[in-house]
Amino acid sequence: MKWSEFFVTGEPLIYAADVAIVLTMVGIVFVLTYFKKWKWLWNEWLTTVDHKKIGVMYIICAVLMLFRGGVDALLMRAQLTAPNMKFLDAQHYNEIFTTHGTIMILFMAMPFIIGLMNIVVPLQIGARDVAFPYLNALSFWLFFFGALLFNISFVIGGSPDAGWTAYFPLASNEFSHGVGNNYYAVALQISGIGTLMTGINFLVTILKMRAPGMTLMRMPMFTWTILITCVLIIFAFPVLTVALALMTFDRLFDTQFFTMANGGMSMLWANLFWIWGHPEVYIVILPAFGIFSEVVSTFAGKRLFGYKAMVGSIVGIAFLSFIVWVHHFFTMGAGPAVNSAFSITTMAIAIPTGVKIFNWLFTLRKGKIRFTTAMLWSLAFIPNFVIGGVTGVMLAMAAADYQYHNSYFLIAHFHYVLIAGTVFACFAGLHYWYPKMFGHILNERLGKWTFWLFMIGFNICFFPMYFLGLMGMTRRMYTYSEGLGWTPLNVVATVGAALMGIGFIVLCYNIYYSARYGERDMTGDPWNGRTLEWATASPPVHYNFPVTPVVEDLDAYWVMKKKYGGFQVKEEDLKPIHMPSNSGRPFWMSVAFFVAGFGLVFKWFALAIVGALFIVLGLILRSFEDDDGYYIPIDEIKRMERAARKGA
Amino acid sequence: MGANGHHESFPWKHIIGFVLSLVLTFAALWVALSSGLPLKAVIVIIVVFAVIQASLQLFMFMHVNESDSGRIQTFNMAYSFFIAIVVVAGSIWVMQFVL
Amino acid sequence: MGEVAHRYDETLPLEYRTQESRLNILGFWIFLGAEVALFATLFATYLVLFQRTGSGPTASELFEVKDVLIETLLLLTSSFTCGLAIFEMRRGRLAGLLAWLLVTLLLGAGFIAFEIREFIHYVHEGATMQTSAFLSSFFVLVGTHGAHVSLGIGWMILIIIQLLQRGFTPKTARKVFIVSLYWHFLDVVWIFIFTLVYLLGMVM
Amino acid sequence: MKRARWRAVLVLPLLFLLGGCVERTAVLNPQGPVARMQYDLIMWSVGFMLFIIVVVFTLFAVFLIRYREKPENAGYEPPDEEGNTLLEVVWTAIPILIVAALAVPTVKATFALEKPPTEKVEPITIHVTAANWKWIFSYPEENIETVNYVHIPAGVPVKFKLTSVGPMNSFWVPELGGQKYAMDGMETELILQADKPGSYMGRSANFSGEKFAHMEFEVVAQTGDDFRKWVNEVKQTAPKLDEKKYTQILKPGLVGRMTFSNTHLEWIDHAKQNSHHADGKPMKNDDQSDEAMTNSHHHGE
Repeated sequence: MKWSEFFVTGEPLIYAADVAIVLTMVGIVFVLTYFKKWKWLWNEWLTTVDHKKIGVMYIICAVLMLFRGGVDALLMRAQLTAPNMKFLDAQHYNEIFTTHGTIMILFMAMPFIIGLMNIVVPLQIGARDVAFPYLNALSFWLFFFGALLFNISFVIGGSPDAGWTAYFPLASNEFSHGVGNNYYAVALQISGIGTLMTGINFLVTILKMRAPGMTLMRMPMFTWTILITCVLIIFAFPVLTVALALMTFDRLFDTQFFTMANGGMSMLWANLFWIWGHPEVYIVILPAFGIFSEVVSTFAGKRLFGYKAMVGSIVGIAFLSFIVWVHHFFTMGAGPAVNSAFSITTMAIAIPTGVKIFNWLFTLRKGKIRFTTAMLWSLAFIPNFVIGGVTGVMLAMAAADYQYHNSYFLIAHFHYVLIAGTVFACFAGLHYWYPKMFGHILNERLGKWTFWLFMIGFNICFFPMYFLGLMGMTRRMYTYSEGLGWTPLNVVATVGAALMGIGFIVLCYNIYYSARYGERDMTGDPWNGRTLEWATASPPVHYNFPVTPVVEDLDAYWVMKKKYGGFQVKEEDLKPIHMPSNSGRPFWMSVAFFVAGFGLVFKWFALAIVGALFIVLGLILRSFEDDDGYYIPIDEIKRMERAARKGA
Repeated sequence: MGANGHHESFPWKHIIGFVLSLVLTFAALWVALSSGLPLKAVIVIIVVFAVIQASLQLFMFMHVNESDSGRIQTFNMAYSFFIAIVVVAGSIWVMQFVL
Repeated sequence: MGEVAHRYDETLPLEYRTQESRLNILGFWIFLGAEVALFATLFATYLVLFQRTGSGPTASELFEVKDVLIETLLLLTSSFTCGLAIFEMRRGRLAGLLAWLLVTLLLGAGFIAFEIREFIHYVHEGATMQTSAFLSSFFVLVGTHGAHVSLGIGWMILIIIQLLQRGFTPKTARKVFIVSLYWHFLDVVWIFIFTLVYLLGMVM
Repeated sequence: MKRARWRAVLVLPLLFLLGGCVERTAVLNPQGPVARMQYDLIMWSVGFMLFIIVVVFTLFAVFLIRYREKPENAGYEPPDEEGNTLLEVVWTAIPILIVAALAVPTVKATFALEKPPTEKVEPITIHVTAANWKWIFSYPEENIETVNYVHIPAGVPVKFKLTSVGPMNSFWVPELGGQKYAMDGMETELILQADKPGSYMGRSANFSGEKFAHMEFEVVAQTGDDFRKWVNEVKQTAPKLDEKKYTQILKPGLVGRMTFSNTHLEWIDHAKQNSHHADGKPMKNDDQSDEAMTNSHHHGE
């Protein structure tokens, strides 16, 4: 391979990005060296097994990826503003929508959700950490290096360009010559393995590590949704693993799974992709439902209406999510019987979802609603998600879907569910749990600016797309001709996208502003919360709770406050606390995965084997490791508790 | 707590499981290659034999239902088999028109 | 639920005594659930593609009863001996445990040897992964199982070394138990490969 | 919040409709029985959906206004209610009824779309081959072939038999009816029919690579007489297509409209390319369903 092929060349945008990347890296290295922070970085972050720190790192990555995916989106909107625009060429546009989709789903929505669940779930169930802290670190670093591998395709080798669904035969060697789709296959594989381990980890954590008294039906709703999400991850991600492996074999070793000759079958890819892909949608939406439940209940000042029905409906949604995948390709001609069956199962999902909507509404009824930023995001979710939901039901009707399929109607629908669902939830959760993560509150005034800009922008951007779809505009068109009547609505959509971009900038400024001037949270409970995460200090000491809390009912902390005036810790109840040791191995093993993956992408098999050997070495070392963690003595706990409550 | 009472002096459970596995394997082989049954019947019978044999492994050798997590483990395996059936049967059904 | 930290329960078998061990064993069971989904996807792929042989050989032209039967018996027996190893462990006999683990290991190695021989044989007949969709899916399904068995062999060797170094501890006992779950599970997968790949391939 | 919602929900579509764009909105402007059946289904669902939106939005607005925190209710303590079984039953049952009301016509329409909309007229068959990035239409009975445009007789059901050389495409003529995929090595069937003569835009709805956005074609519906006239004219005046020319057309890139007085089906049918029974022997499967059997005819090649 020539160097000119190795580095992506030819576009001023790319060169500018190259320069920006190099400058940022130099800047980071300089700052770390100048302030002598390398050791701190290694000891406190890169080797940590603390679920709260891991969660924070997930969220930082997610916000960075939101930026990257958002820039992709703005570039696309700019190109589509007017007919026959020459802002981006076809190839560049194709790469951008591919990376936009992949990044937003897998490297933005997933890590944001996983970050929040890392921070919150052990606190909500009154645990010291997750069941497998070492594995948790490995999960994060695999995700991180998977995402890194995917992102460097932008400057090294070239981005994938076959859509985030990577349908064959378009994604085969024959039609995608470059390494772009190798990146897709390998990077998603690496981060997917991390996600699978997260699923197992949190399932065991929730099932086995709850505080005494916390029966399943006393679990906070967010924890419930994570439990069910873990089940989805555990059974859906192996399907992706296999699909990506088959893709890798087809692209690197010339096998015939999805090829056009020797019996290969491109439809099989679509089938496998969506067996994973549909549960994946629920993997990012169920936790969102959990976040909204927590926020709505807290700021309405009431317990969640119809808790049991809420639990039942998430179980129902999760069950149905595995038997609806064909609705993503009704138009492949599987026949009316198949389409009808999957049409009905898909529509059935609307029933438990409707139950949830009404329970949220009735949680508001008779409440005392405080319009905080977190609450605004959660309230805005309801009407916007309903628009996305009802259009989803329309799409589920197979015969009608033939008219919506792959059109902008579909684009509008899934952005209405994914943005109004997942993204609003991430923002709600971020504002809600921010004091718990960092000990200070995000500025409310700036938060509301972000909310209104983003929410209004979102509607202006995506609502017209329903009509563009009905006018015959299909997704993934890099341009369109004049005289189709699509221009006015496209202009409107671009304006909306710009507003969303401004909203994001305000959010970033808010993070900076609040870190400097934000109100410190001394109580640990700034929102008058209901669940156990508010019973401990903000930010919590690394062992979370000095003694394990005892749960008496749903909304455990609320009950404690009513009955005992708060979470009472008597010094004589303190016992030495067992904690896991930090380890650098998850980090360097993930580096080895990255190296192996990079080797596979470029078919440098020697490099891939070297990486693989280091992975095996890491596993062997882990097997022989005899580290049982350490105990924190009682005096140390007392000292830390005093320091934490002083807000040091 | 089934993990507790394992004090028998002879591994009867294992031997019975092993013998049954061998019987089922040879029976499946015979049904497939020498029974002369119609194809559909052959498929049904050998799949049923396979499922029985898999359950033997799970219960006789792996003690899926033992320990304080026995119910979770059993439910987990049952659900994973459900997913397996959905994936396999679903894929075949969806794509039978091109098979 | 109770205290979460290192709860130690004397009444349980060694591998279940610490809380950490109980979490690990449950976690491994859950992982096996994920493995079921993984193999199910490979089976789905194989069953969709196995009649799409292109210009290559068909299943019935390729498979031979004798080879398959030998592999099956080796793996079945190894699963049995692996069960005996756990039986010995629960009776507190380290020597018995080690002996049966070693037998299991040898049977597993025998299985792998036969499988490699089978694959080489196919390749010599011109039936490679690249020949047809049927063969791609065949090699990847059976190969993934084979890779799992090979990994299991390596893993078991590591555990035998630790048993020799450290003897019975709650940790080594738990590791033996988990590797035994893995090994039995691979036998479960093989039962379905035997049925849905080889038997079905020979009758259709 | 309310402000934004009103703007989004009411103002935009209102502006849009006032702009007189209805006939531009192809899906809502059906020009044949297939599209009309889908249009009716869409409108049927829109009614229910608007009902749901109205109910949810009303409850939402009322609860937000009534139960917001205000200085007067500073001492108000929200009640500790767990839920209400009757309400749960109500909002489970109503969605079930709505889903049922949508499912029945959906299933009916889904089956109906696989058959010609009328039995009185004998349908004509046109083979459609998608290639990077053009559409090739072959008329096996008339023995003519066109590229990037297709003539059909109005009032006659047209069976489009879709396949592809290369990436998947989707064949969509929104004014005449919904789409179906054109895929390599397989054949899908889409039946469309135009009410009256006219010109309708069609395009690929599934991304197929670099110039996919340009994969447009025109469907020209004509009266029976005009159509026959056109066919005869093509037969007499259009050049013959040979393999060399055909290979050239298949090369990735854009081409204009073309017309030929024979079809490429003479030497190749891409739908039957990727066979899995190279020797053409039927499957040994004795429990094949009829459907699978009729579809397996392309196994021999």
